[in-house]
Amino acid sequence: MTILESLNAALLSLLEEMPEVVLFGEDLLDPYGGAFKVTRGLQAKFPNRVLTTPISEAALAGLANGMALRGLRPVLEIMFGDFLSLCMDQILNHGSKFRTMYNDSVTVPVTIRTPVGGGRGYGPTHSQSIEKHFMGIPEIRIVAPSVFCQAGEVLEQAVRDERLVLFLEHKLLYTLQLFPESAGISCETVLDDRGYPAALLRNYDAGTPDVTLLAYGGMSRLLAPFLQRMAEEEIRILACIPTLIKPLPFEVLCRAASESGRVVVAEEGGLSWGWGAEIAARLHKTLFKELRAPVTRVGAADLAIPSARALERAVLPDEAAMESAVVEVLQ
Amino acid sequence: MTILESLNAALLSLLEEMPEVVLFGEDLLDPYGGAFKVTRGLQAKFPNRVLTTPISEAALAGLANGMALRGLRPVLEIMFGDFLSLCMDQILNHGSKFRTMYNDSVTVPVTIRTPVGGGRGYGPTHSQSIEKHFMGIPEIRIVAPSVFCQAGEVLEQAVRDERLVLFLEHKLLYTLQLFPESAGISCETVLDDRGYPAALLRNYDAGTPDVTLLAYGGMSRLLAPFLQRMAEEEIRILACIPTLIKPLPFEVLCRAASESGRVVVAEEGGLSWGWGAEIAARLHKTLFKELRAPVTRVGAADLAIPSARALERAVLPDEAAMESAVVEVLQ
Amino acid sequence: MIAPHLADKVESSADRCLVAAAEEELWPLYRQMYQIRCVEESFLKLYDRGLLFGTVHTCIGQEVCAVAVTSALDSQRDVVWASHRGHGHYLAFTGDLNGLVAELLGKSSGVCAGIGGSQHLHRGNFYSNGILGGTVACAVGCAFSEKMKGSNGVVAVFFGDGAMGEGIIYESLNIASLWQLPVLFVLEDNGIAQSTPKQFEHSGDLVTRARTFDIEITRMRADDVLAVHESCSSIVDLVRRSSRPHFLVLETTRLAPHSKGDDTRDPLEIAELKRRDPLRQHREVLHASNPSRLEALETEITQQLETSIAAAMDAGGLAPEDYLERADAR
Amino acid sequence: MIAPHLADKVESSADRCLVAAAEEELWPLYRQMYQIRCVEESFLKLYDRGLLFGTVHTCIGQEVCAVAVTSALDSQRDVVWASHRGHGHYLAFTGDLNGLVAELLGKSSGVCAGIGGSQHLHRGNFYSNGILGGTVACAVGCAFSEKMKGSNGVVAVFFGDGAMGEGIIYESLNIASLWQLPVLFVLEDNGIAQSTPKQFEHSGDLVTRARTFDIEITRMRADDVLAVHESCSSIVDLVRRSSRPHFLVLETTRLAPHSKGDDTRDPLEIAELKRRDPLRQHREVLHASNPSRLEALETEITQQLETSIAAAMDAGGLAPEDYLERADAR
Ligand SMILES: Cc1ncc(C[n+]2csc(CCOP(=O)(O)OP(=O)(O)O)c2C)c(N)n1
Ligand SMILES: Cc1ncc(C[n+]2csc(CCOP(=O)(O)OP(=O)(O)O)c2C)c(N)n1
Ligand SMILES: [Mg+2]
Ligand SMILES: [Mg+2]
Repeated sequence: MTILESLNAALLSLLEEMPEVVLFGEDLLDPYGGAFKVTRGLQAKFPNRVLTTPISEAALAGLANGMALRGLRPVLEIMFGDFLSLCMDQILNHGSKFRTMYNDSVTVPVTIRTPVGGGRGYGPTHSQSIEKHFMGIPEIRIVAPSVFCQAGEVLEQAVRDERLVLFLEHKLLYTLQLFPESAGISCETVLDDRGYPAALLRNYDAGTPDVTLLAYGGMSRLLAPFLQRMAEEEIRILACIPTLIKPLPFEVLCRAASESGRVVVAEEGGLSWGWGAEIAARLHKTLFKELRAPVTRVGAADLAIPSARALERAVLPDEAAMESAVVEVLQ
Repeated sequence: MTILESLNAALLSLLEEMPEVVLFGEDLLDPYGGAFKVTRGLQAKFPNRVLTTPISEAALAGLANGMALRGLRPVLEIMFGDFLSLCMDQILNHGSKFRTMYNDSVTVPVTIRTPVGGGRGYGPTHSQSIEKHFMGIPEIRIVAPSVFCQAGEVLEQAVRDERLVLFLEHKLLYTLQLFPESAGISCETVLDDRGYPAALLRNYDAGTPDVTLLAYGGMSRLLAPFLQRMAEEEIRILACIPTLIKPLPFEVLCRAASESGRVVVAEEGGLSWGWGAEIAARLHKTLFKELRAPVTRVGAADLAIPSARALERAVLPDEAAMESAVVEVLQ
Repeated sequence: MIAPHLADKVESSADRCLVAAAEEELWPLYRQMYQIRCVEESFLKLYDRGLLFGTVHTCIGQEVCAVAVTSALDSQRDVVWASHRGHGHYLAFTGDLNGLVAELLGKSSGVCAGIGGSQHLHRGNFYSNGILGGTVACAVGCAFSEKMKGSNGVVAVFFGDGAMGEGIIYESLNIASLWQLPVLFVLEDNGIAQSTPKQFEHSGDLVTRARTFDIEITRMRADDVLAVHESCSSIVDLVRRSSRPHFLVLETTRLAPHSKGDDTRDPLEIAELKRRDPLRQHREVLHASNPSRLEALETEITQQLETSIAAAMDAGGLAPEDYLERADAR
Repeated sequence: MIAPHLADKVESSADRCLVAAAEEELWPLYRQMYQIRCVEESFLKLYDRGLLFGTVHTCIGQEVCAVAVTSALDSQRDVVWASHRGHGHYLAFTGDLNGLVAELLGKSSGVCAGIGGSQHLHRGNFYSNGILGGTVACAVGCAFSEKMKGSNGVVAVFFGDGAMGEGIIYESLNIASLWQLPVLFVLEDNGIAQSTPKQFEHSGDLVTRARTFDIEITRMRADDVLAVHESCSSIVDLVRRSSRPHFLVLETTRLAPHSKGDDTRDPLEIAELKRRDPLRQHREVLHASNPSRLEALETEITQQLETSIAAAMDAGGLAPEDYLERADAR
């Protein structure tokens, strides 16, 4: 089953099971079924609860906030993650604030699903991993399926979450299979404090890892082959791939980090003030004595993501970048 | 001279000296002169170049981007920093992108001035230090005057900068004097790579500091008394207060950090994914062996900023929080 | 001008009955207006005395809008989204004097325990937020829910002429009309935004803005609370029955500063505006009809308010630790 | 239908002169339209062959809009903000075939060195970006600059019916009208947004949207490039002289998919639309008048294009290190 099929099936079962679920977004009319086809077939089945909308991202986020306050469980699709910038005010100053500023008298169970990331040559305004600008917002959650989780189940969990959740679907994952075959790699799933799954991959049978690699979302597609290659070079890697990326499932990350004391954080977004910045700050604080090398971050260059294939590749992080970082922390 | 007077004078001289400078924003008509009075008197003097606007923050940022592409040097006032969320798309997907995505064929010399921060009981949507959500944006600069700089000169520098600059004016600084008297504290100014000033305060005469404190903007108002108190307790502190806060003037920060090997970062914004996260990540990377304690961050609780005075005080960082952090890194 | 059916039509005895009935209806509306006025004037005084922290935007002069619209709503099933100038909306819709007073004084007995303050209120079906424009989209979302749940509820959302600068309002108008949602958009047009007269805020005629989205419009001066109340009742009824939005423009007058002491209008102009204060004009009608009843009403309101303020002053705030604890779960 | 002054009015000799003059004007306009069509069809083919990476939105069927509007502009002083569907705008306004072709093929000889790609173009007075709506505010800012500099330049900004869902467009219309800025808003109304028919995008009549901001409106079908060109010339002239915005609605037809292969419209409907393809209709007029001239023109265009593509295919890309270096300075 592909990630896309898994997400589509999850949305269908949510619609079937929870009458308060409403899906809406641009171009959701069947047969089109959304720009990336994640909702295909659903509008035809639930014409009153799956709505195609005008191109009005800000108001759509506001609608979701309002719906959630009054008993629905809206699932909004923003066509490209890049357009979340238009929802910033509704997320920061409305949806994320209501619960706290109304003295915990409401919940805002909104889910905003959106495809993120590069690799398709869509250029500077259609390729970003924009989530880093939202990570610092109190109250919300950011969730990203990887290839090492039941993507659909994670989406159901996000929709059932009482918080506003940004649900990030990396474009390059859609067509990939859940839990790809990966000879020599073990995969274990643990649940974080809030019940979201994190995958622990190991490319070794016994002993302790040399390096801990923390990554999420789209980066997960690179991990199985990367860990295999590292195994060939006799570098034991523990990769920890949470699905809840904000707030940090810190215990899970920290435990994984302690196993090796050498940490690489890999994310597709630009490095500065990204996911890894907060992780590095907290790991150094918590494991000051235990870390045997500085937490080393891998991410995109702090630049617009170019359209041309070679340039885009150069800007976005890849296996080679992860490998350099692994080598670096081992020195 | 107060910070407000200094900023007002700077805007006046910019208008006098640079015909391409245009100021605009909500309620800039004299005699009102803007919600915080920073532009008071200017609209009356330059009625064609100081414009009061409709309440349309998104379009205003777009206007600034367009003006800058065509030879003007717009200075936009956003009434409260909290409303920058409405400008997010124009900053992230337009203004910050043009130069890079148009292959360096344009510049976008936009300055967006905005009052930020709490302490006045304005509540969850009018008190934020919202800048952390913008720090990760490539290409832009974020500049914040402190009480230890010529605020007006820094504003002029920002307006003359070829980049899009977010210029953060902490509300509590407006009425304060530039370079407050502070017996026993020395203040030295250094320039970072990009020419923005950073102040170095020391509460000791000779020897090396025990702790390095990094802070910017509104936090600066607390520093002179705090350093004096620390001196009484015989804790030598070097405080480094840059005005360019993004991109990090890393050399300046790093040099200050090396002097003590014990670093506290204090910011008013919420801790997670804030200014200090990136600083901590980079300092640990660069000074892994030299740091004698983990970089310790002080910031707001990750919560909406409440209106009630006692609650607001509890959420925002103060001297006591800085003191605990100093004590912590000394242990 | 004020209540023509009270002042002018006194010829026949049938008319006299109507007048009496109408007057009887005026009492409770005036009561709300008077309460709002007293509460807000106290807030300004408390602020001046340093006892109220933060910000207040009073609706002094505009009370008719809040009272006439909310009195046409059913607080059990209808929803209100107030503007930044929302104390009047809150009092008129929820009747919760103590919760509001304590909220502004930052006490744990405040409707949001002092966290929200003046602009960030929620109780039951009432919501407000301090961001212009954004609330309108939230309100449309609420209306979607009410429609989908089949509650037959109507959502009223208040905003000012200045707020009409925000693009999200146009997005919201379009969607509310396209999806036929039961929203009553209430534009309180006081001709000014903070310090800026309307002619510097808007091109064209604000009133036609909703029409381009195929939304019906009603425009009236909000001087006569009974007349506005009656129109609102039929409009709310229409919105409820048709499940279609309606755009109500209430022309009104802000008599006090935008916030506190920040009025740059000509004092003479303000004085002139105050002479036409609807509250005073309604008061004169009631005073002419039954001065002692009026006095009793007003005494009751002011005493209630004094008690409320005294209680709030004595009350404690939410313990900071209790609030900070909430961050841990984030 | 097409060029009534060409087809119908052939009675008098004066008319005949007019016709000849008009026809002479048609040749260069047709040339541009034909070039745009050929270029975009090649892009689709290159994409299918895996040689073009990323995204393309073609304006196949809508060429009249780009050509008629930009030919009324003065590329020295006027400014164009294109939509996401902007290859036609680019070619017609800048004439830079090689820069566009190389850009889409990701080469350093591309107008933005391959960084921007299809939707993010800039050269001289031409700009585009991939965010719907946001470009309109940028365009208004440009117009402010031109007015302030006294350049007498006009800014034309293109957007679609779907984009009219974005609130920032209403904010921009208001400001352009309030500040009397020389903006020509060009709404290319093809009745569809990606896959969504207009009736699911908009309530009311799109055409009246600008009127509520006191902006003059012209609406016409964009079938006859000469007629539209002439109207545009007078409109641009008016905008330039009056320094006031104008809102031009061009009703047009998208004949190709939104992007590549993602057309869910009924193939029969598309076939029917294609029968009325304005490019073909103009071609027939010219063919009837001078087939050999037409053939020469078309051959020239296709050869130019082939050369351009061949050159771009051979060209190198910007060196990744050169690009990455730019990050250091950030
Ligand atoms: C998005 C946003 N921009 C600006 C403000 C600041 N502000 C608060 S009230 C106000 C004026 C509003 O005028 P209007 O909508 O006419 O309402 P009125 O104050 O007249 O009741 C402004 C500019 C805000 N709260 N939110
Ligand atoms: C802010 C934003 N939202 C959504 C999109 C994705 N998108 C690109 S084109 C398009 C349809 C636009 O329709 P219309 O404006 O009618 O132009 P047309 O494609 O018909 O030329 C959409 C939804 C975008 N680029 N920007
Ligand atoms: Mg107003
Ligand atoms: Mg269209």
